[in-house]
Amino acid sequence: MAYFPHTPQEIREMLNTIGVDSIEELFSEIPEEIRQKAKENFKLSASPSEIDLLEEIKQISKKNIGKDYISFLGGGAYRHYIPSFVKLVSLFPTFYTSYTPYQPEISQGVLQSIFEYQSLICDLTGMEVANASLYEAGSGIAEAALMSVRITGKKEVIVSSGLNPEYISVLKTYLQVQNIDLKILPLDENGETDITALERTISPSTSGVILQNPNFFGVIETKLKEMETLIHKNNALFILSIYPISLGILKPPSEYNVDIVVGEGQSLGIPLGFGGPYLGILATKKEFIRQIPGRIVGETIDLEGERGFVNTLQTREQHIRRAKATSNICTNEALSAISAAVYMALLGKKGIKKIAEVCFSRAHYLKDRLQKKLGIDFIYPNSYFFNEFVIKTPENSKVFLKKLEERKILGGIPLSKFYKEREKEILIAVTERNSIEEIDYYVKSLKEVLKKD
Amino acid sequence: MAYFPHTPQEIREMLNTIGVDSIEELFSEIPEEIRQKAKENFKLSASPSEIDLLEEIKQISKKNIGKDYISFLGGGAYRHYIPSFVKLVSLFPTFYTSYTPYQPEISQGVLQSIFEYQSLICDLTGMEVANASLYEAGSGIAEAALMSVRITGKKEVIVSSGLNPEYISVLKTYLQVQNIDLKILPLDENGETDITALERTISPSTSGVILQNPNFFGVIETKLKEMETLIHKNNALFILSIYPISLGILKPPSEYNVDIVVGEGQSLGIPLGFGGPYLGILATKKEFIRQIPGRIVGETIDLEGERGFVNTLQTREQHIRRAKATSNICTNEALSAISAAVYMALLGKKGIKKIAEVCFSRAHYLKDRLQKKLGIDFIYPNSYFFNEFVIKTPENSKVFLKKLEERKILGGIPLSKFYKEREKEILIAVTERNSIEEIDYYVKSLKEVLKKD
Amino acid sequence: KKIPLIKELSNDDRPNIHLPEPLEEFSPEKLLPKELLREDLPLPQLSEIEVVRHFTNLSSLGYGVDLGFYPLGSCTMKYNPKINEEIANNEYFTDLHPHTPEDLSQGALEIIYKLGEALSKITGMDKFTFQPSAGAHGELTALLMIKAYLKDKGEDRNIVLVPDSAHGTNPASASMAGFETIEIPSDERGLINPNILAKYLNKNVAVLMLTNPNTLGLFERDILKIAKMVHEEGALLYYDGANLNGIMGYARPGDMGFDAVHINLHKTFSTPHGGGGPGAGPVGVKDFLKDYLPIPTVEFNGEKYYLNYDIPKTIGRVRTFYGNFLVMVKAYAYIRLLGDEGLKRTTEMAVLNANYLKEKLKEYFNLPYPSICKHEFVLSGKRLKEKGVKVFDIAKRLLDYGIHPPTIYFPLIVEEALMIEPTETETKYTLEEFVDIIKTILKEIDENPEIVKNAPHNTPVKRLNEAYAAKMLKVNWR
Amino acid sequence: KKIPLIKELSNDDRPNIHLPEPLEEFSPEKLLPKELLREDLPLPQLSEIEVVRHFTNLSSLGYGVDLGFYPLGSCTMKYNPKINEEIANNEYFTDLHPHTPEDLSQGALEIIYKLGEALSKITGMDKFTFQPSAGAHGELTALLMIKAYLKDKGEDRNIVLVPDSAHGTNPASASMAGFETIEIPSDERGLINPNILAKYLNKNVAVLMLTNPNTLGLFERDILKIAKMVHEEGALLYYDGANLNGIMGYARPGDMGFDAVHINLHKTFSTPHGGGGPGAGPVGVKDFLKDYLPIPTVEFNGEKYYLNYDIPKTIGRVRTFYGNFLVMVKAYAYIRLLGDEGLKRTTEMAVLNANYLKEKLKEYFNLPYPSICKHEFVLSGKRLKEKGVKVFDIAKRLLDYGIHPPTIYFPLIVEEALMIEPTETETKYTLEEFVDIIKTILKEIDENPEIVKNAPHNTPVKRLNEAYAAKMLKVNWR
Repeated sequence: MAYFPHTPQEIREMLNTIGVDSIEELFSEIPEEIRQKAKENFKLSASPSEIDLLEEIKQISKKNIGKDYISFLGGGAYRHYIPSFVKLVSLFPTFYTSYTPYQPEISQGVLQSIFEYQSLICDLTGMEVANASLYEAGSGIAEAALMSVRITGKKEVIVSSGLNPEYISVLKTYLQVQNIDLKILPLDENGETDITALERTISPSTSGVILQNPNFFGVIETKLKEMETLIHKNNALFILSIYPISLGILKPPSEYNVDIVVGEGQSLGIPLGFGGPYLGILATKKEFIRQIPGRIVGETIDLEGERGFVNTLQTREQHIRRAKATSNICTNEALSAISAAVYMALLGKKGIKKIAEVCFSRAHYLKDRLQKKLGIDFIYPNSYFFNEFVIKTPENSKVFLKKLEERKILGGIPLSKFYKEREKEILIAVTERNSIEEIDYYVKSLKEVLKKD
Repeated sequence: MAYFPHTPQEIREMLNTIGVDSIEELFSEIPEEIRQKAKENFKLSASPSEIDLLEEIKQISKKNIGKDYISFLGGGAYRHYIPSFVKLVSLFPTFYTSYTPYQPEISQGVLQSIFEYQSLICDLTGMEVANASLYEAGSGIAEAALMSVRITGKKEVIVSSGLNPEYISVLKTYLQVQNIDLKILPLDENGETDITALERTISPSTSGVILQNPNFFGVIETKLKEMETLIHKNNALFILSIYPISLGILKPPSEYNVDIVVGEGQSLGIPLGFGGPYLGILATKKEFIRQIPGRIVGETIDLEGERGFVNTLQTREQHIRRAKATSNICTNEALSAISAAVYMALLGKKGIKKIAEVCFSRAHYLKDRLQKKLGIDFIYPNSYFFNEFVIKTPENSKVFLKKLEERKILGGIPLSKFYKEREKEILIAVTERNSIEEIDYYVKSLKEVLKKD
Repeated sequence: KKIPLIKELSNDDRPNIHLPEPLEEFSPEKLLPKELLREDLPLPQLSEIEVVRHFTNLSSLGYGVDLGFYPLGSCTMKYNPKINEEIANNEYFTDLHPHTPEDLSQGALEIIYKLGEALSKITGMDKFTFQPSAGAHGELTALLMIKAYLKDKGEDRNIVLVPDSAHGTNPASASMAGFETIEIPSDERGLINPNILAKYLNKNVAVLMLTNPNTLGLFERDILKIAKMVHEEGALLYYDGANLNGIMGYARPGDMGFDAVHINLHKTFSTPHGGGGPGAGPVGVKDFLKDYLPIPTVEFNGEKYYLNYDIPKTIGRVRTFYGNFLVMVKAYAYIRLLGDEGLKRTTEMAVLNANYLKEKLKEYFNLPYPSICKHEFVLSGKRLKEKGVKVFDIAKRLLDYGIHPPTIYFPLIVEEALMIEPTETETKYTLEEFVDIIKTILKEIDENPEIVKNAPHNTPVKRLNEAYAAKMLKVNWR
Repeated sequence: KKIPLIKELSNDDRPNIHLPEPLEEFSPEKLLPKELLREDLPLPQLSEIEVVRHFTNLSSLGYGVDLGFYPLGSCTMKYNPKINEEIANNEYFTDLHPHTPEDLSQGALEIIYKLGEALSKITGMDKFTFQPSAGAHGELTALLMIKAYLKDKGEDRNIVLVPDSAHGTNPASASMAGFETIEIPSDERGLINPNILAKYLNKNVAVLMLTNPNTLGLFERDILKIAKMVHEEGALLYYDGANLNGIMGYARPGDMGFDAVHINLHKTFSTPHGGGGPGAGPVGVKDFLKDYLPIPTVEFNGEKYYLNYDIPKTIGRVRTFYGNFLVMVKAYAYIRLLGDEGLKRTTEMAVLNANYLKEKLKEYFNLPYPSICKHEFVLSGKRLKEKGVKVFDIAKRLLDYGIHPPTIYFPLIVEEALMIEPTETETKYTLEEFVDIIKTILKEIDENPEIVKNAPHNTPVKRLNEAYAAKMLKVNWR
C-alpha cells in the first residue's frame, strides 16, 4: 500500500538486522489473549481505491444540503468571506506538515507567524499579550475563568446569561470539578446584563466576572464601564468574550479595562467546518502573563544577535510543570492562528473596519425591512446590536423555520434549542456574505410565510 | 485597489523624482487623438467586490451542468483520476509564479522537474529525447510534420485518417502556408490505416507519415511494423501520435522504430478544463535533437562541479535564431509538464500499467455487455481497441445522445461532428473513473432508450 | 534574508482588497452612540502582494514531514496523505454551519458517526465522543466522566496514578479534573510492575493512566494483571492513546482492560499537525461510562443521524459544537483508505522501522531498555557528557543536516534522553541516512566538538537564546 | 542539500497508490495478441512520501513573483491575484470535458464570449479568437489570417517587416507563416521613423509587426502616420500585445490603426506564467479579417452561447478544442475585478514605477533612450566592460541578493542591455531596495570585482556551465 515504502526484500533485511524471523515476532511480548482478541475483532471494511474513496465521501458530503441554502445562522459561528490566500497558506507544507515548533531554528516561519498573530490580536483588542491559541471560545472561557481563580486566589465566578449558552455549559463542566462557584446573572428588559443583579451578586469573594459583547442575543452591552468599576472594586477580574469582527467598529476591550479577553477566532478567516477546528483567542494584561494557559511565542536573539522567535515561558506548561501547569493544553490551533494572522494582515485596518461596517449595515437594513415592511416583533427592540438580533415568530420557531427551509433559507437559530421558554424566538445573523438580494429574498419569503398563516 | 500598493504621498514623491506634475504627463507623447478615443471607448462594467465576483463566476460555472453527468466522452481528452498531490504541486509558489527559467541558478526546481518530465516521457515512449513541452497535441503534430520536412528536406506529408480530425485540421492550417503537400490515407474495413493505400501513396518525396495509435476510432493499429518498413524504405520519417496512458500496456513507439512521437499529455494528470491548458508531448531520436522545436532542459555542472540543469540548445530557439528558429514557440506548457512528471512519478510503472489495464478491461466489459445484452452493432467489430470504440445508433446519433442526456449520461461523441457520413455513429470512451456501476447504468439506460424507439 | 514583521511594512494609506461597501443609511456612526465606537483600529495595512510575499517567504524558513525525516518521539510524525486534504477541502464540509438543521447536515453527522464506529472497532471501546479538540482535552474529558461516575457510585476518590514515564499532559489533566497525581516508578524493565503498583493502589485511587506502549516504546506486558488489580481496587484504567500507532491490529485497549481512552487523530490517523494544531482527541469508553459522555453525541436511528442532547448524567459540554470536524473527515478518509489490513500494516512497519533503527543506533549510545520496542525507543546520550556535549547539541547539529531531531529530555526517567519514533512511512534509506548523519556527528564530537556545541550553522537563524526571550518577554510587536 | 533524481530513488518493488483493480476477465493479456503488448514499462517506482518530498524539496530551490521582485523586461511579471486561482480551480471548469454538448457547457462558453467582449473594449478590436495558446501562437494565427486575406484579394505579398528591436517570436512566426522577414532599423529615438519605414514599404510587404510601446519601453509616437503609410501601401499592421500593460486606458491598438493583435493573458492579465507556461495568446481582429478566424468561434444568439464552425474562409484550426480555457477564466476574473478604472490604473502605476526606477538608476548606467518610458526601460551596461564586468555578471550577482534580474542582452540594438520592467504591483520600497542593491553591486565591481564575476554564491547551485550542457546533451536520465 501507498504509505509503506518497504520492498519485501528490504523487510527481510531489516528483520535480519534486528535478529528476528518474522514481523509477528516483534509483537511476541503482547499477551496471546490480547492478540487473539484483536485478530478476531479488529475488522474494518475493505479499503477502496482512491478514486472510489473520493467519490464515496463526495456523495456523503452532498447530504449536507444546508450548505446550499441562503443562511442567516450565527450564534457563535459566522459565515465570513475568506480571501483565497488565507486558504492557500494553510496548504504551505512547512506550515501544515510540521509539529509544534520545538526546534525554533527551523521553525521561524511558524513562530514568526504566530508572534504576528499574537500581535495582531493585541492590536485588535487593545490588550498587551495574547497566547498562541486555545481550542475555541467555549473551553477558552473556561481557561480564562480558571486563570482568574489562580490570579485572585478566590473561587467564585459570575457569568452573564448573555454569554453563549454553549460556553456557559462548558464553563459549568470545567468549574464544577474544581469546586468553583458559578453564579449566573439575568438580563434586563433590553437584553443587556442586569447591572443591578451584578451589584447584588458580586462580592470580595468573586474571582472573575464573565460578560460577552455583543452578547449571545446580539445585544451590545452599554454598561461595560459601570460593570468594570463594580468588578474591580471587588478585586475580581473582568473577563470579556468578544466577536473579533465586531471590533472593527466597537470600542476595544482595553478601553473598558478588561483583564482577560477571550473569544471565538473563527470569524478571522477560519471556515465554518461544521464547528471546527476553530480558534480560541485569549489576550490579557502583561501582569498576568505567567498565568496564561498554553503556548506563547516571544522574540529573542540568536547567537549572532539576530532577531528570532521561540516558544517562551514554557515553565508554565504541562510538559515542564506537569501537575502544576497553568493548563493541560498541548496541541492547540496553531494553523488556525496562522490563518487568522494572514486574514488580519490581508484585510488590515481598513478591511476589517469595512467588513464590520458591512455586517452592521446589512443587519440593520434587514431589521429595518422586517420592521417597516412586515411589522415583525423584536425581542429587544430598543437595544443596540452589531449583526445579530432576535425576532418573535408567530408560532413555534422550529415549525416556522421549516417553512423557510422549503424556500432554501436557513432563517436563524431557534432559541428553544437552548432556552425552553424562548420557543417563539429566532436569532438572526447577517454577514457580508449575505448580499442585499439575499436579504430582500429573505424578507419576501418571510412575508409569504407570515401571510400563509 | 488591492494590486497597486502606492499611497497618494508616495505617488507624489515619485512624480517629483521623475520631474513631472501628473500621471497624465507620463502619457503625453501618445497622440491626443488616440488618447481621446481610449477615453471614450475604454469602458468595462464596474468592478465588483471579491465576494460578489466569486459568487458571480460560481453561478456562471454552474451552467456547465454536463460536468455532473456520467461521462463516456473521449476523443482526445480523457477523464482520468488526478492524485491530490498533482494538484497541490501546481500551487507551489516557485512553480506557478515563476517565468521561464532564464536564470537557472534560482530555477533548479522547475528545471530538474522538467528534466525529469523529459526522462519520464522517454521511459514511457522508449524514445531518446523529449522536449520541455508543446501547447497540445494538434499543434504538436504540426510541429512534428514541419520537423520531418526540415530533417528530410522534402515537402510531402502523409497522414492517416485515423488521426484525430482536429489534429488533421491543424496540420492543414500549418502545412498549407509552407506549401507542403498533405496526403490523407483511408482506413480499411477494420478501422486501421489502409496499408495498401500507404504503399500506393508513399514515395521517395515523402518527408513524413503520421499515424495515431490507438487511432481516433479507438482502433489499435496492428501493422505498424510493416508500415514502418515502408516509411523508412522511402527515407521518410515515421511520426506517431500516442495516448500516453495506453502505453501502460501497449508496445512503445521505439519498438516500431518511430522517429517522432507526439501526443496529447492531458491524460497524465492534467484536468479536462474544457480543452486546455493541455500538454503537447514531443519525443524523438537523439540524432534529430537539433531540429526539435521549443525548450529542452539538459544536465550540466556548476562552477564547483555539482550537477545542475539548464535550458540547452537555445540556439534553435526564436529568441536567439529568430526567423531561422526551429519554431516560434516561446511560452510552452511547463506547469502542465511538471504536473505530468509528478503524475508519472506518483503512479510509477505499476500504477500506469494498472490504470491502463483498468481502462482497457472496463471498456471491454462495456463492449461485452453492449454486445451480449443489447446486440449493439459495432462499426469495427473485429478490431482491437484500448478504451474507446464506435457503435452504430439506430437513429441520428445526436438525437439518440439527447435521450441519454435526459438520463444524465454523456453517452459519447457523435461522429457526425467531424464526418458528415457518420451520422449514426458515436465514439465511446471508458476510463478508470467510470465505475462498474456507471457502466451498468449506461447499459441499462441504453436498453431503455433502444426499447422506446 | 531577514524577513521583517508585517508591522514594519505597514502604511495606513495602503490600498485594500476589493470588499463590498457598507450601506450609508445604516452606518454605525448613524445608528450607534459614539461612546460604543472605537476611534482607531491600530492594525497594520498592507497591499495584497506584500502579505503574500511575507507569508510565502516565512514558509520557506520552516520544516515539515513533506520535506524530510521527522523522528520526533511520541508525536507520530508520519506522512499525511494528500488525498485527505482534498477530501476535507470540500465546500459541503468547510462551508457548513454547525447550527444547520440535522436534516440538512446528514453528511457531516454520518462522518462523525461512522468514524466513531471505526474507532470502536480499532480500540475495542463501546462509544466515542468527538468533542475533545486534542489529546490533553480528551484526557480531561475522560477524567471528568470518571469523576462523575465515581461520584454517582458515592465514591470520592481523588488520586490519579501515572507512571514516572508519563506524558506531562496526564498529571496536568488530572489537576484540571480536580485530582491529585501520584507517580509510580517504572521498574528496571521500564515497565509498570504489578508488585510496585500494588503499593500505590488503595481506595483513594480513582484511575491509573497508562500509555501502552509506554513512552519508552515498550509494551506493558503485565497489562492484564494491572487491569485486574486496578479494577479489583474499584479504580478505573485510562488509556492515553498517543502511542496507538504501535499496536493496531495486535492489541486493543478495550481488550487490555482499559475503561476509557483518548485517541490523537493527528498522530495515529495522520491528520497533519499544522505547526501545533489543530488536532483532535476523541474519547472512547466502555458501556458503563456511556451515560457520562459530553452532550451532544451523534446517533443513528436506522433512518437518520441526529444529535442526542438527552444524556441525563452527562458531564456537560467540553467545547462548543461537536469537535474538530474537518480533522475527523481526514481521519475517516485515512481509515477508510487503509482498512483493517492497512492499519495493522501501519503498526507492523512502524515497529519494524523503530527496531531496525534501534539496532543500528544502539552501539553509539546507551540503550537503557534493550528489549524489542514497539513504534519508538529511547536512547541515552549520557556517555557524551564527558565530552561536554549534550543531546541538546546533537539535536541542534541534526538541523544542519536537514533533519528534524528526535524528542530530547523526555521521558524524564532517562538521563539525556533521545526518544526516536521513525513511523511507518519512512524508507529504509532514510533510516540509514539518519544513522550515517548521527555517526558523522559523533565523529565531529571527537574531532571538532565546537561545531556541534554551537550548532546549528546552516539554519535561517543560529542557536536561539530561549532564556533571553523569557527575560525580555517581548510577546507582541508594540 | 542535493536532491537526487526520481530515478535514483526508484525501486521496482515499491508499493503503489491505491488504485482500482482491472477486471480479470477482460485483461489485455487475454484479449490482445502478445505482439501488441509491451514487455516492460521502465518507469521508476516510488512510494507516495518519496514523490511528495522530492517535489516539495525541488520547489524550495526556486523563485517566483510570490517571493520577491521580478523585473524581467517584456515579461510583465506582476503579482497574480490569488482569487483567480480559486475561481479557476472549480470542478465545473476543471472537470468539464471539451466535447460536452453546448447546452450543458453554457458557463464555459459564456466566459469565453464575455472575455472576448472585454478584450475588444480594451483593445478596440472587433472580434477575438482564443485558440492560440501563447503569444507566439497568436502571432502565427494572425499572420495566417492575414496571408489568407491577402490571397483572397489576389495578392501574394511575402514580406513581414519588423523593427530591429522586435521580439524574436515576430520573425520566427513570420517564417512559420511562410513569410520572409526584413528588419527596419530604429532611429536615434529608438522608434520607427516614418522616413526610414518608407524605404521598406512596397507591394511585397504583407504586414508590419509592431510592439507599442516597443521593447525599449517607448511609445511609437508616429503610429498614426505609420498606420496610414502601411495601409496606403496595401499592407496590414499587426500588434504584438506583449506590452499592452503600458497603455491600457490611454491607447487602444484598434484606435492606433492596428488590424490584428495578440494579447498575452499571462502578462497583462495576470495569469501566472507557471515556470514557462501555460499562457494564452488570443487574437483580435478588425471586422474585415473576421471571416478568416480559426474555427470554432464562440457566439451568442441572444439566448444561448454556441460554437460556430461555419466560417467559410477560416484558416482552419491552430489547435485542438478552444484554447487554454482555464487561463481565460483567470484573465476574465482579473478583468472583472479591476474594471476599466482598475486596468487604467494598472497602466498608470506600471508606467510610474518604470519611470521612477529609470530616474533612480540612470546615473549608474548608460541610458540610450532618455525620454519618458512606458512600462519598461532599457539601460546599457557597456561602460562596465572596461572593468571586465558584463551585465550577465550583474544579473548573476543580483541572484545573491534574492532578486530576479532584469532581462539582459535584449533588445539586441542596445549593447549590454538591461531591460527592466517593474510592473504596477511593486511597492516604492521594493524599487528603492533594488536601486540600493544595484549600487552595492556597482561598488563591489570597483572594490572586489571577482565576487561579481563569479556570482552567484548564495544560490542552490553555483554558476552553471551552459556550454557544457550543449556539448554533453544529457537531456534524459538514462
